[in-house]
Amino acid sequence: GEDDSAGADSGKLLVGYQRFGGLSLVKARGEAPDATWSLFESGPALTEALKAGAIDIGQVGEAPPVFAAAGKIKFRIIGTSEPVPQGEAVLVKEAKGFRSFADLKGRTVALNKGSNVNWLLVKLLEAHQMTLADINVKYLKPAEARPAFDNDQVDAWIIWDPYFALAEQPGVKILADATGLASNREYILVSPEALERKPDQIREFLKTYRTVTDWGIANPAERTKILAPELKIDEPTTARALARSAKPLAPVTPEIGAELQAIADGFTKLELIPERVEIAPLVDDRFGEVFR
Amino acid sequence: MATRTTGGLSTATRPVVTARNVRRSFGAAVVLDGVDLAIVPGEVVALLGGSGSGKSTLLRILAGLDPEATGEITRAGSQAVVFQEHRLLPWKRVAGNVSLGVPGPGVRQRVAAALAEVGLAERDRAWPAELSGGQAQRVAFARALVREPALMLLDEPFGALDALTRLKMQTLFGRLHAEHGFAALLVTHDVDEALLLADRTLVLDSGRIVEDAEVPLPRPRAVDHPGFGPLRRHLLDRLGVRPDQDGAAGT
Amino acid sequence: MATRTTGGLSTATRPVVTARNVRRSFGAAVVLDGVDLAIVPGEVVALLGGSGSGKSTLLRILAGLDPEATGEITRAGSQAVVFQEHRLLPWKRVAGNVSLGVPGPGVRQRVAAALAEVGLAERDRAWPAELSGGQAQRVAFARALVREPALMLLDEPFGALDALTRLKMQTLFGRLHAEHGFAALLVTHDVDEALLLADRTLVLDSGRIVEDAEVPLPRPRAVDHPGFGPLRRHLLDRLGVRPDQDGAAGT
Amino acid sequence: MTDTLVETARGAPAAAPDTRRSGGRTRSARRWRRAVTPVALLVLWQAAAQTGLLPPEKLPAPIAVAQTGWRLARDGTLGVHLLDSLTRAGIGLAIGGILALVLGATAGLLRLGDDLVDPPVQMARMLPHLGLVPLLIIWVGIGESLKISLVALGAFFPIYFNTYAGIRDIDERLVEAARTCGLGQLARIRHVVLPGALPSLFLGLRLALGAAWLSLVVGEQVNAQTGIGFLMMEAREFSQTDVVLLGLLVYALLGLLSDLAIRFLEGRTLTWRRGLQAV
Amino acid sequence: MTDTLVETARGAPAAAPDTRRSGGRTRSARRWRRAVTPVALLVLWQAAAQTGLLPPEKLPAPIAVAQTGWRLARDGTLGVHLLDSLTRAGIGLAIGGILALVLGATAGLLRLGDDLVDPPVQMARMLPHLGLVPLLIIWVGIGESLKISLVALGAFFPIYFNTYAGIRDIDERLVEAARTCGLGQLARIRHVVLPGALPSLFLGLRLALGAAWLSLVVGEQVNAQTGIGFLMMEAREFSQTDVVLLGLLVYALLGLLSDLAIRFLEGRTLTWRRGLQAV
Ligand SMILES: Nc1ncnc2c1ncn2[C@@H]1O[C@H](COP(=O)(O)OP(=O)(O)OP(=O)(O)O)[C@@H](O)[C@H]1O
Ligand SMILES: Nc1ncnc2c1ncn2[C@@H]1O[C@H](COP(=O)(O)OP(=O)(O)OP(=O)(O)O)[C@@H](O)[C@H]1O
Ligand SMILES: [Mg+2]
Ligand SMILES: [Mg+2]
Repeated sequence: GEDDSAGADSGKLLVGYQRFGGLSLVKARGEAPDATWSLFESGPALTEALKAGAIDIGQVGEAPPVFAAAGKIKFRIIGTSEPVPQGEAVLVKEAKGFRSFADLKGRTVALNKGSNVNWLLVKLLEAHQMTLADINVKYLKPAEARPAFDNDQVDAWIIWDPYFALAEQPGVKILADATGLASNREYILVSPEALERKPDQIREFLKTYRTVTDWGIANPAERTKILAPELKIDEPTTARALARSAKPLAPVTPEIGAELQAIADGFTKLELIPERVEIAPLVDDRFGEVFR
Repeated sequence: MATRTTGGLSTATRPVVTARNVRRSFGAAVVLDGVDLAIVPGEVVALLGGSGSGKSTLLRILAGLDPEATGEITRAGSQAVVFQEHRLLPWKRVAGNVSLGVPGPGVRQRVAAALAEVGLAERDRAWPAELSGGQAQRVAFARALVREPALMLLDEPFGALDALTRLKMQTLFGRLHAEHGFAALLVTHDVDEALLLADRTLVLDSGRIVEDAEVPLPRPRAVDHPGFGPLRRHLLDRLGVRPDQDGAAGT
Repeated sequence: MATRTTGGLSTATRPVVTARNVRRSFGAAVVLDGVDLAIVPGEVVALLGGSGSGKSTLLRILAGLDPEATGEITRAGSQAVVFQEHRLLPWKRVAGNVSLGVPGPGVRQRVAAALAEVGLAERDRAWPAELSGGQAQRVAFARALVREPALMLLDEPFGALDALTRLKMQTLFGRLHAEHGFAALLVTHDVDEALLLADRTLVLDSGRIVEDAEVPLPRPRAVDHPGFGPLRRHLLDRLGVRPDQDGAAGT
Repeated sequence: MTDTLVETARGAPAAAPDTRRSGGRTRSARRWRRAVTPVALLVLWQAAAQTGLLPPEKLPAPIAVAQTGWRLARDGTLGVHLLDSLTRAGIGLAIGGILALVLGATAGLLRLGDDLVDPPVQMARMLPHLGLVPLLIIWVGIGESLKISLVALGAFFPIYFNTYAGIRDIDERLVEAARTCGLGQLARIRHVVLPGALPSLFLGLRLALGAAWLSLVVGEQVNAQTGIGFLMMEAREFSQTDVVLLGLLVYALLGLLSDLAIRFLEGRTLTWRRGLQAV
Repeated sequence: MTDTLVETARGAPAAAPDTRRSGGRTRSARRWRRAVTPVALLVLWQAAAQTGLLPPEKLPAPIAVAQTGWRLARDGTLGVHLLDSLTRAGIGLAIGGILALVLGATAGLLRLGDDLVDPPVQMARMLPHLGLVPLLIIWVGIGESLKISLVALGAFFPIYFNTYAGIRDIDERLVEAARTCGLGQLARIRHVVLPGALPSLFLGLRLALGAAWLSLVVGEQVNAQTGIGFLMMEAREFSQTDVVLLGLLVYALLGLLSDLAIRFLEGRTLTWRRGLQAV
């Protein structure tokens, strides 16, 4: 990885992003011309590249940092976003007549294992005094869950944006979202090596990121116009998804470390990760002033 | 191998195979150019001809293996073929090759008997790849024998055999023919063999049968019979072997 | 094919191949049980023996193709082999098969000449699968001829040929031998052929050479030479063909 | 058992040109007959879509897919993606194929090569691409080399195994004959081993082509912005079934085209063969 | 050109048992030699890990992987996953294999079958599994049948192509000989076509085994709770590199074992073959 991955030694900042992450807008507007961009289909794929040294910095949802920590990947969390609780939800078909999450007792629920929605499921079950045994969980990736959901092979689907927005077709209703249950933040991860070797580039990049994000929140219509073609999603859907999911950036505080630690502990209890991980040492607030 | 009893020739009956106006060409090369032929039950016909004159081609047509030949072929009764190459299935042992497709009970005994007749009783468990050229040819002959067909189509069945084994096989052929009375078309290069075994000799040349002659010798036959010499000379003549050429070779 | 000029026999020189105490067995079956043999340059040796007596095995050993044989083989000079099966490469046309591995300029002319000598000048573009049995055998013979080796190892090279073609080939062999003076080991089933072409005849039996006799006939030879008859009788005797058996067949 | 074959002699003075002509006729007839099933499948699918048997949200009609294809072809998207995929597949196939040929030949020809090369290959052949991606990222990064490595890996095994088997299947007697013709090791490989193993090599190539594309789809999921695999997987994520189907159709077409190409090559190089004629 | 071969005659009274004994010796020596490369690779890897050349967070040492394997084996996890995967692979392989045999034989034996069956197969052979998953979900759901379908699909193509090619490669002269022996179509297939195509079928099986596992990894990502593929891909998502490697090691072992099994079968059924002896 260190030897031949594009631009490793050219001193360029290697940025990993996901299609619907906040970084997409920076990429789409071409605001960071000195960065080398790499697209990843999921958070775990991105942390894998981080581990291999193929990228310096990247952005993921709230579950991947926990698993990356459990996998002894060396990284630091240097930034996050405001909570996005409306960016994930439980979807059901209207025709089935479910009115509350409790109605899903004994029903099949599709979700992606080990993602933010898995944490949401934990919180939902907790809130309704249910356990995993009360529902029939089908672990499906978004691309597989969609046809399964559309064809009524599952009763409910817990999903995040933009798949969430795409699935909001006539006849589909939101049974619940993460409001009051989970924060569903985005996290900015860097490799310790990059932190040492390219601190100034990272700082510059974060500044750009913040500026662009703030611009996007201030100009939602233009943001939609720029991002829709990049995402290959039609403009109304893009607008709806961005409106609830694109939140300002925020510095990493000890509270945020605690929040992640709670998720990690929850996953440990579910045996999704083999042993307890310590999040606090991974949180690094040295760029906090950029987000304040 | 010893159940049927009809012996000797029985003409007058319906032929076991009739070919009329058979033609075959490969590309521009016409190999058979209107061949007519009939073999009656029990008759042994020797087919002679130069190398590449179409003997094997004709035999394949009579066996019904050449869909591209034109003409009219009528076959009656069962056939067995010994090809010019042995064509043993390499993945079957000798006994398996001989018994291939033989129905009914007692197959094992019959196969063992046929192998014994060709002198290979002990090689029944050998693979074809382990046989010598002559042994493979004898196995192929045994494979035809064990079928007790009405017509045997034999393409140089004894070509790879030494003098002694060849004699034994010729004797065996004569004996079995006397016992079972099958008809046979025997492609051979050996004029003596043709005269020893056949009731009739055909010579194929330029795509046609240019000679069709009875062999007017009494049986049992021997090469030192006085009638043998002229017949041999005539046949060799037909085949293009001229007396002054015969046997002149070397420095 | 006509560059070298040494002709006739030239004994006294170093043998082109020497075999000492050659043994070979397959499993429990001992095929060669101590064979000694030497062929001097220009000498034609005929090897006779029953079917399965080990002739092809010995020839393969002399050609250096059998790593499992024991004994001592010394070879000097180039060799060419004609196997019992033609062994033409099916993916090369006739001309390509003949020219295989022939170095130097003028290969095409030499190949064409060799094909012409075996009577197949026009089949140079044919695939091996399109040849008749005898044609394939002649191509294999041409493949050996074109190499102009010091020693030819021939395993029944004329077995699949009709009388006329066989005669032509024998004459050709005699002529080329006179021209080029190669040595040859000729495996053959035809006693007449052995006596016509060879300087010496060997008979292989039970894994040993049981007969090693000069052919004391003047050249050019012919089968009607008075010395021919007794020699033939003697050889046939050695091969196990008894007079009373000879040529007795049929009903 | 009386079986009678009566053919009215066609009475053509020279049968030769006649035969040849009829051969030509059947060959072109066969070519058309080969189109029957694919066309029938398309027609059935369209009919099912139009009669409402197959609602568009389950499976869009072929015409809809064709329209999507036309749209993407016109704006150049399809061309770009196809070209990138073809480039990756081509390079990966070349690398994996050559490596497989060399190693397969080593293992097939030399006993020592067999003992040293074959066991690790046998170990590696079951390794799933998806599982290897993390390791490959460490070794070759996430750039083009990752995709090419995956294609090379996918193409390697069919060619390796078919090379190996093709060499092992060669008639030893022909090799002997070539040796007595004075051919050295290299010439023997060129004149006997290679042509003898050619049918098997073609089969390997056929399978490798398929494997290359399959691998590419996995590869184009990691940090790719272009490629048919990327196009399709992206469409799959966003449930754009028509684009997914377009991708599948492109693959199907590539399958047919490569089959035609290989058939053509086979026809040119394997004229000498007389296989079992289908009857 | 003077080449001299002098072998001291071993002077054994009966050469036969001697030859056989020496054959036995080389065979067992070869068996050990085949272990050289795999063992060397393992040793190298462990050495690289211990000298720190390969830091554990990038690639855990083989001993660490073995420990993980031992842990998972002891608590039964590995056994359960392996069994489930084997079951799926077995069923899928059986379904796909039989279908491939039947269709491959149809296309290989009958000209009409070739024209009707082969083109759609050629179209389908390039279709990537990952792209087919959404369609398969619609058709067969997200249960076991999905995984089995994917395995069957993966196993289908190598067996189909090798069956087809194996049949086409059979020496027509042997088929003719069998026909003159009075064998009907079926008996001809049994006695000539099947044994003649057997080496090719074995090769197909070899490749199909690999393809089956590859497909299973894709299949076990969709709504699976068990299976080696699931275990490994989940570990990948959760960054448990040791488990990923364990999975790869299991695959490698399966590769070696299945190769041994097929070699054994080949040895038993193909004793008649005299292939090119590796020298
Ligand atoms: N498939 C083919 N394509 C082209 N020509 C062929 C084919 N098969 C045979 N021939 C030609 O047809 C002619 C007759 O062949 P055939 O095998 O019948 O000869 P034959 O009389 O048996 O000769 P031989 O005594 O040498 O075996 C030969 O010239 C041969 O080259
Ligand atoms: N690979 C093998 N395995 C076992 N036995 C074999 C093998 N090859 C040859 N033999 C046996 O060795 C003996 C000698 O065979 P060889 O081919 O040398 O005979 P030959 O004298 O050439 O006979 P022919 O005149 O019939 O060609 C035969 O009995 C044969 O069955
Ligand atoms: Mg012939
Ligand atoms: Mg022999």
